[in-house]
Amino acid sequence: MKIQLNDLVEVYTQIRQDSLDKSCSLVIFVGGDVDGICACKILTSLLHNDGVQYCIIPVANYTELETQLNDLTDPNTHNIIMLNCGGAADFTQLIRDKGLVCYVFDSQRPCLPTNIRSEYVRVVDETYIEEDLAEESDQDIESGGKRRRERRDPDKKFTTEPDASGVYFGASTAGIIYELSRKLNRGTLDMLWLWIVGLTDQLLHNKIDRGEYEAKMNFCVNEVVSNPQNIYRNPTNIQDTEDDFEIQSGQKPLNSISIEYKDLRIMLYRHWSLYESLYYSNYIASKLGIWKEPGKHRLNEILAQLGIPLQECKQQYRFMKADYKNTLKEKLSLIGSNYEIDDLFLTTCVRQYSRKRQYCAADVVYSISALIECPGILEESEHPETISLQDKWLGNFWVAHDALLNDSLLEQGVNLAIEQQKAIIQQGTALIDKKAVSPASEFRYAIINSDALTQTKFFHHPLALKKLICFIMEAYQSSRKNIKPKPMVLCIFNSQRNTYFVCGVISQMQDKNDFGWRFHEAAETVQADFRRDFFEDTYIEVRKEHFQAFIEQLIAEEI
Amino acid sequence: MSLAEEILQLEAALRREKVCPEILNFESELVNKVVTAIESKQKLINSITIETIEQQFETQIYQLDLDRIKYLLSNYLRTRLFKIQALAFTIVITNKADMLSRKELAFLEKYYIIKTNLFKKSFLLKIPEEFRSIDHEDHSTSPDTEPEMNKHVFIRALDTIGNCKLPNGQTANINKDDIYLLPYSLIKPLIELKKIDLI
Amino acid sequence: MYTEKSKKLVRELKTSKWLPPYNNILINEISTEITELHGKLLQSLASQNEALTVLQAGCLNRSKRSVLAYLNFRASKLETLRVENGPSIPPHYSHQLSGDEIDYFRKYSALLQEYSQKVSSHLDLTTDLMPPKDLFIEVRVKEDIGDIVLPVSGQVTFKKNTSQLVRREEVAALIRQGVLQQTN
Amino acid sequence: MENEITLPESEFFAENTKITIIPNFKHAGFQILSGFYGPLRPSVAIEVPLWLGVFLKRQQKCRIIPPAWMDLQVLKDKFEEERKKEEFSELDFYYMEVSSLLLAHAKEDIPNHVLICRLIQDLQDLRTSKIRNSLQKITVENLYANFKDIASIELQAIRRLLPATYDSIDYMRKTENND
Amino acid sequence: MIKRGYWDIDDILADEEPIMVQVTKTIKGAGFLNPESGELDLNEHTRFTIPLWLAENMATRELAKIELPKIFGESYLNILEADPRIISLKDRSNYFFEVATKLNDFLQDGKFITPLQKVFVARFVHLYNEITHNSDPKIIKKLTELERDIYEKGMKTTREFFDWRERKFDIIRSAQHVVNNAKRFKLK
Repeated sequence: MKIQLNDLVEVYTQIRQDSLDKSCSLVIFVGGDVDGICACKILTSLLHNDGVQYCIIPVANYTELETQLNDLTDPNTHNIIMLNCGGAADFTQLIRDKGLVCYVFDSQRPCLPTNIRSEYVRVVDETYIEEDLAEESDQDIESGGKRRRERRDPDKKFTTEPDASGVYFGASTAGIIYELSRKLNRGTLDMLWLWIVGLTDQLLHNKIDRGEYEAKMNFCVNEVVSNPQNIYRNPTNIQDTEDDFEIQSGQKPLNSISIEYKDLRIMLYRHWSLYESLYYSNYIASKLGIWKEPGKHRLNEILAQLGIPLQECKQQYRFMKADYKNTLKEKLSLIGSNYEIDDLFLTTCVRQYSRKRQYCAADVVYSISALIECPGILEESEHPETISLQDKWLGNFWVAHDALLNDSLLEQGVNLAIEQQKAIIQQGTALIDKKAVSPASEFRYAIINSDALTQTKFFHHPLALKKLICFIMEAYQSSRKNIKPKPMVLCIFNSQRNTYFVCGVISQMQDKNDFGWRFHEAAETVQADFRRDFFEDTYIEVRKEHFQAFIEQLIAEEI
Repeated sequence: MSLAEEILQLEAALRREKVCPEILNFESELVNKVVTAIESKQKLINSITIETIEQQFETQIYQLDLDRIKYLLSNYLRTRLFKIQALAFTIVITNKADMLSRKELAFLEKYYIIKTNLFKKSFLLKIPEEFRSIDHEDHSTSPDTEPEMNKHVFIRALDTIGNCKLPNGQTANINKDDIYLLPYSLIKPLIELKKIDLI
Repeated sequence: MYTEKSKKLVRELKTSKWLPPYNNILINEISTEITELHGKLLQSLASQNEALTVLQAGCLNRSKRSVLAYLNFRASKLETLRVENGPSIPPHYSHQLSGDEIDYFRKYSALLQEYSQKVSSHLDLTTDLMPPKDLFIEVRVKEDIGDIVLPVSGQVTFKKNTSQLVRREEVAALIRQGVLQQTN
Repeated sequence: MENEITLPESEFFAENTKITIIPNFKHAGFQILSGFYGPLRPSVAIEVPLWLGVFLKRQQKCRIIPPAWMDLQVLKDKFEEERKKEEFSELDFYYMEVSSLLLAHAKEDIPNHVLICRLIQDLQDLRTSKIRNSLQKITVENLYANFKDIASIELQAIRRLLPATYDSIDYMRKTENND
Repeated sequence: MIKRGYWDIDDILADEEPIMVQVTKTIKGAGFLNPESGELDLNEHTRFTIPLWLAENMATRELAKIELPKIFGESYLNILEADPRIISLKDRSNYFFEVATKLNDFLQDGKFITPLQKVFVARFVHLYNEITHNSDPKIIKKLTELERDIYEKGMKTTREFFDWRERKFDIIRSAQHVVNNAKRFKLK
C-alpha cells in the first residue's frame, strides 16, 4: 500500500515499537547511488540514537537484492526498509512468506502496481497520484494491448515489468528521510547536508531537471538559514565581538554550511586548476567545442580577457590570489556572454569540511560516485586479484559511504572524479570527432566496440556511462545551430563479461525515460540473452553474440 | 554512606591505585557494596520486558549508568591485578599479602603456580636442582623488589603541612591545596594521616 | 665468556615490535652451559678455591637471570594480549610462541575469567577497557563469521561487508580482534 | 600493562560534574546508581551529571545550560587574569574535558561557541606555556615547583614524562650520598 | 626511568657494558674469564674488559679494581658540560646514565655523578621542548635508552591529546597488534 509523507512519523514509531526487546529487528537494503547512501546515513543516525538495532546490506541490483532477501533467516527480523531500490520489482510473495513488512523509499517512479496493492509492501510516495492511475495501467496488462506484449518468465520469481510510459524520478529519498527527522525535530546539520547532496545527485545524474532542482533547493536554503547548529553568518559580524578573533576571509567555521546563490557550474573547480576545470567542464567544453583547435583557442582567449595570468590559472585554485577569485564570477559572466556562455551559475551549498578544505554539494556527488565505481581496488588487501567483483563493489560502497562525512576520503574521491571527468571529455569528444554518433528515428546512438583503453573501463559502470552520455548530448546540442534535442543511447563493450552494456538518457524535451521498456522489447523480439536487473530502469546488458541483432531491432522499432 | 558517595569513593580509590607505586589496601567494603548494587540493578533491568518506547528510553539510561559503574569497578580490579602480578615472587618478603582481598590472594597463588610452571618447563628443569629456585633470598644480586618506593607522584595537600625537606636539599613550604611532584616514600605517612591525597 | 649466549637472548627481545620467535635452541644451549659450569663449580668447591667458586656462581646466576627475565618479559606480553585482544591468539602470532607459552596463555585466560566470575557473574574485567560512551555502536563486519550467539542479543548473523548496530558490551572483544570495526 | 591515568579516564571522571539542563519532557525521575535525578518537568531547570545531560541532548530531550565559567566575557576576563599572573589562576579542574564534551554535543546551546572554543584553547596554551617556562629553569638543586591550581588537562600533559625524569635524577643522587 | 628490578630487561642490558678492570690477586683456574690470555689462571695485575655485572661482582670481593671509563673522564665531561644538548650520548653508551649510577658505588674518586645529573637535566629540558614543539623525530638517534623512554612517554601524551580532541576515543579500536597487520586504506 501507499504511505503519504505525514504517515512517516507513525511508520518510524511503528518500526521502533517492533524493535523493542528484540535484537536486529530491522534490515535496510540500499542501492549504489549517492542519494540512496545519503538517505541511509540520515536514517541510521536517527535509529542509532533511539537504540533501534538495524543491519545495512548494500545491494548492486535486483538479482543481488533477491538473493539477500532469501538469505534472511534471523528470527528477530521483522521490518525491511529499501532505499532507492525495490520499487520496480515484485517481492510481495517472498515478503509475505517470510512474515515481514517492507517499506520502500524509491525515488524512481512509477512503482509497480503489485507493490502498491500488497499490504506487506508499503511504498512511500510524496506525490498524491490518484488511485485510478494505478488501476489504468492494470487493465493494460489484462487487455494485452499491442504495446504490452507481456510474458511472465515462469522461472523468475520476480519480474521487473517494463512500464510502457517510462520511468521518472520523484523527490530525493534523502530528502524524504530528512523530512522524517525534521518532523521528529531531530534534524541535525549533517542530515541537512546529506539531503542537499542527495538532491544534487539527482540533478547531476539526469534524474530531475534544473527547474525542479532549483525549486527543491529553495527548501534546503531555508533549512540552512534556520538550522540552529549552523553558523550561517560568519561570527565576526556578531555585534558584540571585537575583531581580534577574526577568522580569515573565505574560510567559514568548521562544519558550517553556507549558501552560494551563484556558484560556477565548472566541474570541481575548487579542487583543480582554473584552466583544467574550465577545459574539462561539460558546459564549457560543449559551448566552446573544446575538441577542435578553435575551441582550445577560444578558451585561451577567455582566460586572457579575464586578466588572470596563465601561470595563476594553471596552479591549484585554492592557491590563486584572493582578488582573482573574487572577481572571477562577474568577469566570466561578462566575457562569457559573447561566447554564448550565459548559463554559468547554479544555486548550491558549500560545507567547510576541514580548516583547509571546502566542498560544494556537486564536488561531494562527483567524489562519492567516483569512489563507488572506482575501477581499481580502494581497500588494499593481500591478494587483490582474488577479490570477487561483488566484494570489490561492496568494498568501494563502504569507502564511499564513509567518505560522505570524512574529509580525507572525500579528497581521494575527488582525485578519482577528476580522472573520470577527463575520461568523459576525451571519450565524448573522440566519438563526436569520429562522427560515431548516428541518428535513429527518435534518438541518437553510438557504440564503443573496444574497452582496451584503461580510460574506457570507467564506463562499464552505470553512473559513469550516464555522465558520458549527458556530456555527448550537451556537446552535440551546442555543436550545431538549432538542432532538435533528442535522447541518446550509448553501448560499450565489456571484454571481461563479453557483453555490451547499454544505457539510454532522455533530453530535456522528454519527461519520462522509456528506454527500459524499449530495450526489453528489442531484446525479447530477437531472443537475445540479456540482463536488466538494474535499480534504475534505463540500462540493459546484452550478450555480445546477440548485440548486433538487438541494436538493429532497437533502431528499427517504431513507436 | 549513600551508594552515590561510595561510588565517588571508589573513583578516588581507582585514581590512587593507578598513581601509587605500591599496592594499597583493598577497599573491600566499597567493592562489596558496589558489586551488590550492580547485580541487583542488572537483574532488575533484565527482568523488564520493554513494551513502550518510554520504557526503552528509561532502561537505556539505567543500563548506561550501570555500564559506567561496571567500567569503574573492573578498571579498579584490573589495575590492582597488574600490580599483584608484579608482586608474584616477592609477596612473601614484602609482606603485602594482607593488602589483598581473599579472591586476589587466590588469584595470586594460582598465577604464581602457572608462571613458575612456565619457567620450569621452559628452563629450570633443564638446569641443576640447586639453582631451580626463583625466590631470591639466597642470591647475591637479590632483586631490588621494593616497588621503587622512591617513585615520584603528584600530590595535593589537603591541609597545611609546613616546611618539608626534599631529597635534593630544597625545602618547600607546603600549604593547603598546593600541588607538588614528590617521592612517594617521603609523603607516604602523610597520606595515611589524610593530610595529603594522590592525584 | 660464559654469558655471551644469554646476552644474545635478551638482546633479541629488542628486535621486534611485539615478540621475536621463541628461541628454544639458545635456551637449551644456555642450560647445558649452566650444567657444565655447575660441574666445574663443584670441583672448585672441593678444592677450596673460594674465589673461583664465587666467579663461577656469578656467571651461572647471570645466565639464569637473563633467561628468566626473557621468559617473564614474554609472559607479560601474553598477559597484555589476553586483556586487550580477548581469549584467542591472533594466527600470525601463535608461531612466535612456544608450546608452553601458548599453554600459559590459556591458563592465564582461564584464571582471569575465574577471578572475574568470582567477583560477580555480571562482570567481565576485559569488556570495557575504555570508558563506555554508547550503549549501541555501529560496526562493520570485516570477516564472515555468520551466526554467533551473543549473551543478551542471542543469535546474530554477521555477514561480511554489512554494517550493524549492536550492543557495545557484547562486541567489544570482536572489535579488538579486528573481526568487526566500529564506524560510529 | 602500564598503570597510568589516561585522558579518556580523566574525561570519564569529569562526566560526573553536575550541569544544568532544561528538559523538554515529563518524567518522575531516574533512580540510577549514582543518585536520584528528577522529577523532570518541561522547561524547568534541573541538575544532572554531565554524561546524563549529553545522553539526553543526543536524544534531543533537553537543552544544556553551559556552566557559569563557560561564558564569553567570563572567559575573556579569566584569560586576562591568567596572562597577568605568574602562577595558575583558579579554574575548574576539568574545564577542558567539560567544555570539549559540551562543544562536541551541544554547540547550539552555547552562545558564541566558536569564539568560546577558540578562547579555551588559547587559555590552555597559555597555561601549558607556564609549565614549560617553569621547566626551563629547573636545575638539580631547584627541581620541585608548586603546581597549585593546575587543571587536569595540563597535569595530563606531564603525567607520564615528568615523574620518570625526576625518578632518574633522584636515582642518580640516591647512590651519590650513601658513601 | 632507571629501574634495577631483577626482571628488568634494560637493567640486564645495562649490566653488559664492557668495563676495564685490573685483577688484584691471582685466581687459580679463572683464566676462562680472559680467553685471549690463553692462561689457565687469572694473574694479578692483568688488565682486561669484562661486563659491568662481573666487574661489580669482582670489585665487591676485592678480586679486581674498576678503572674509571673514559666516557666519564674529565675531558669528556667538559665537552658534555659545554653544550649537553647536541652530543649523541647514544654513541658513547646506550645506557650512559645507568652505567654511571652503577659505577658510582665502586669508584671512590667518582666525582662524575653530580655533573652528569646536570647534563641529564639540561638534555631533558631540551627534549621537553622538542616534544612540545613536535619537531624533528630524528632526535631519537642521539638519545640513550633512558632518554628515549622519556621521549616516548612525551610523544604518547601528545598523540593521546590530539586523538582525544578529535573524539577518536569515542570509537573502540582494534588492538594495536591487530592493526599493524590489518589492511591499510590505499588507493590502487
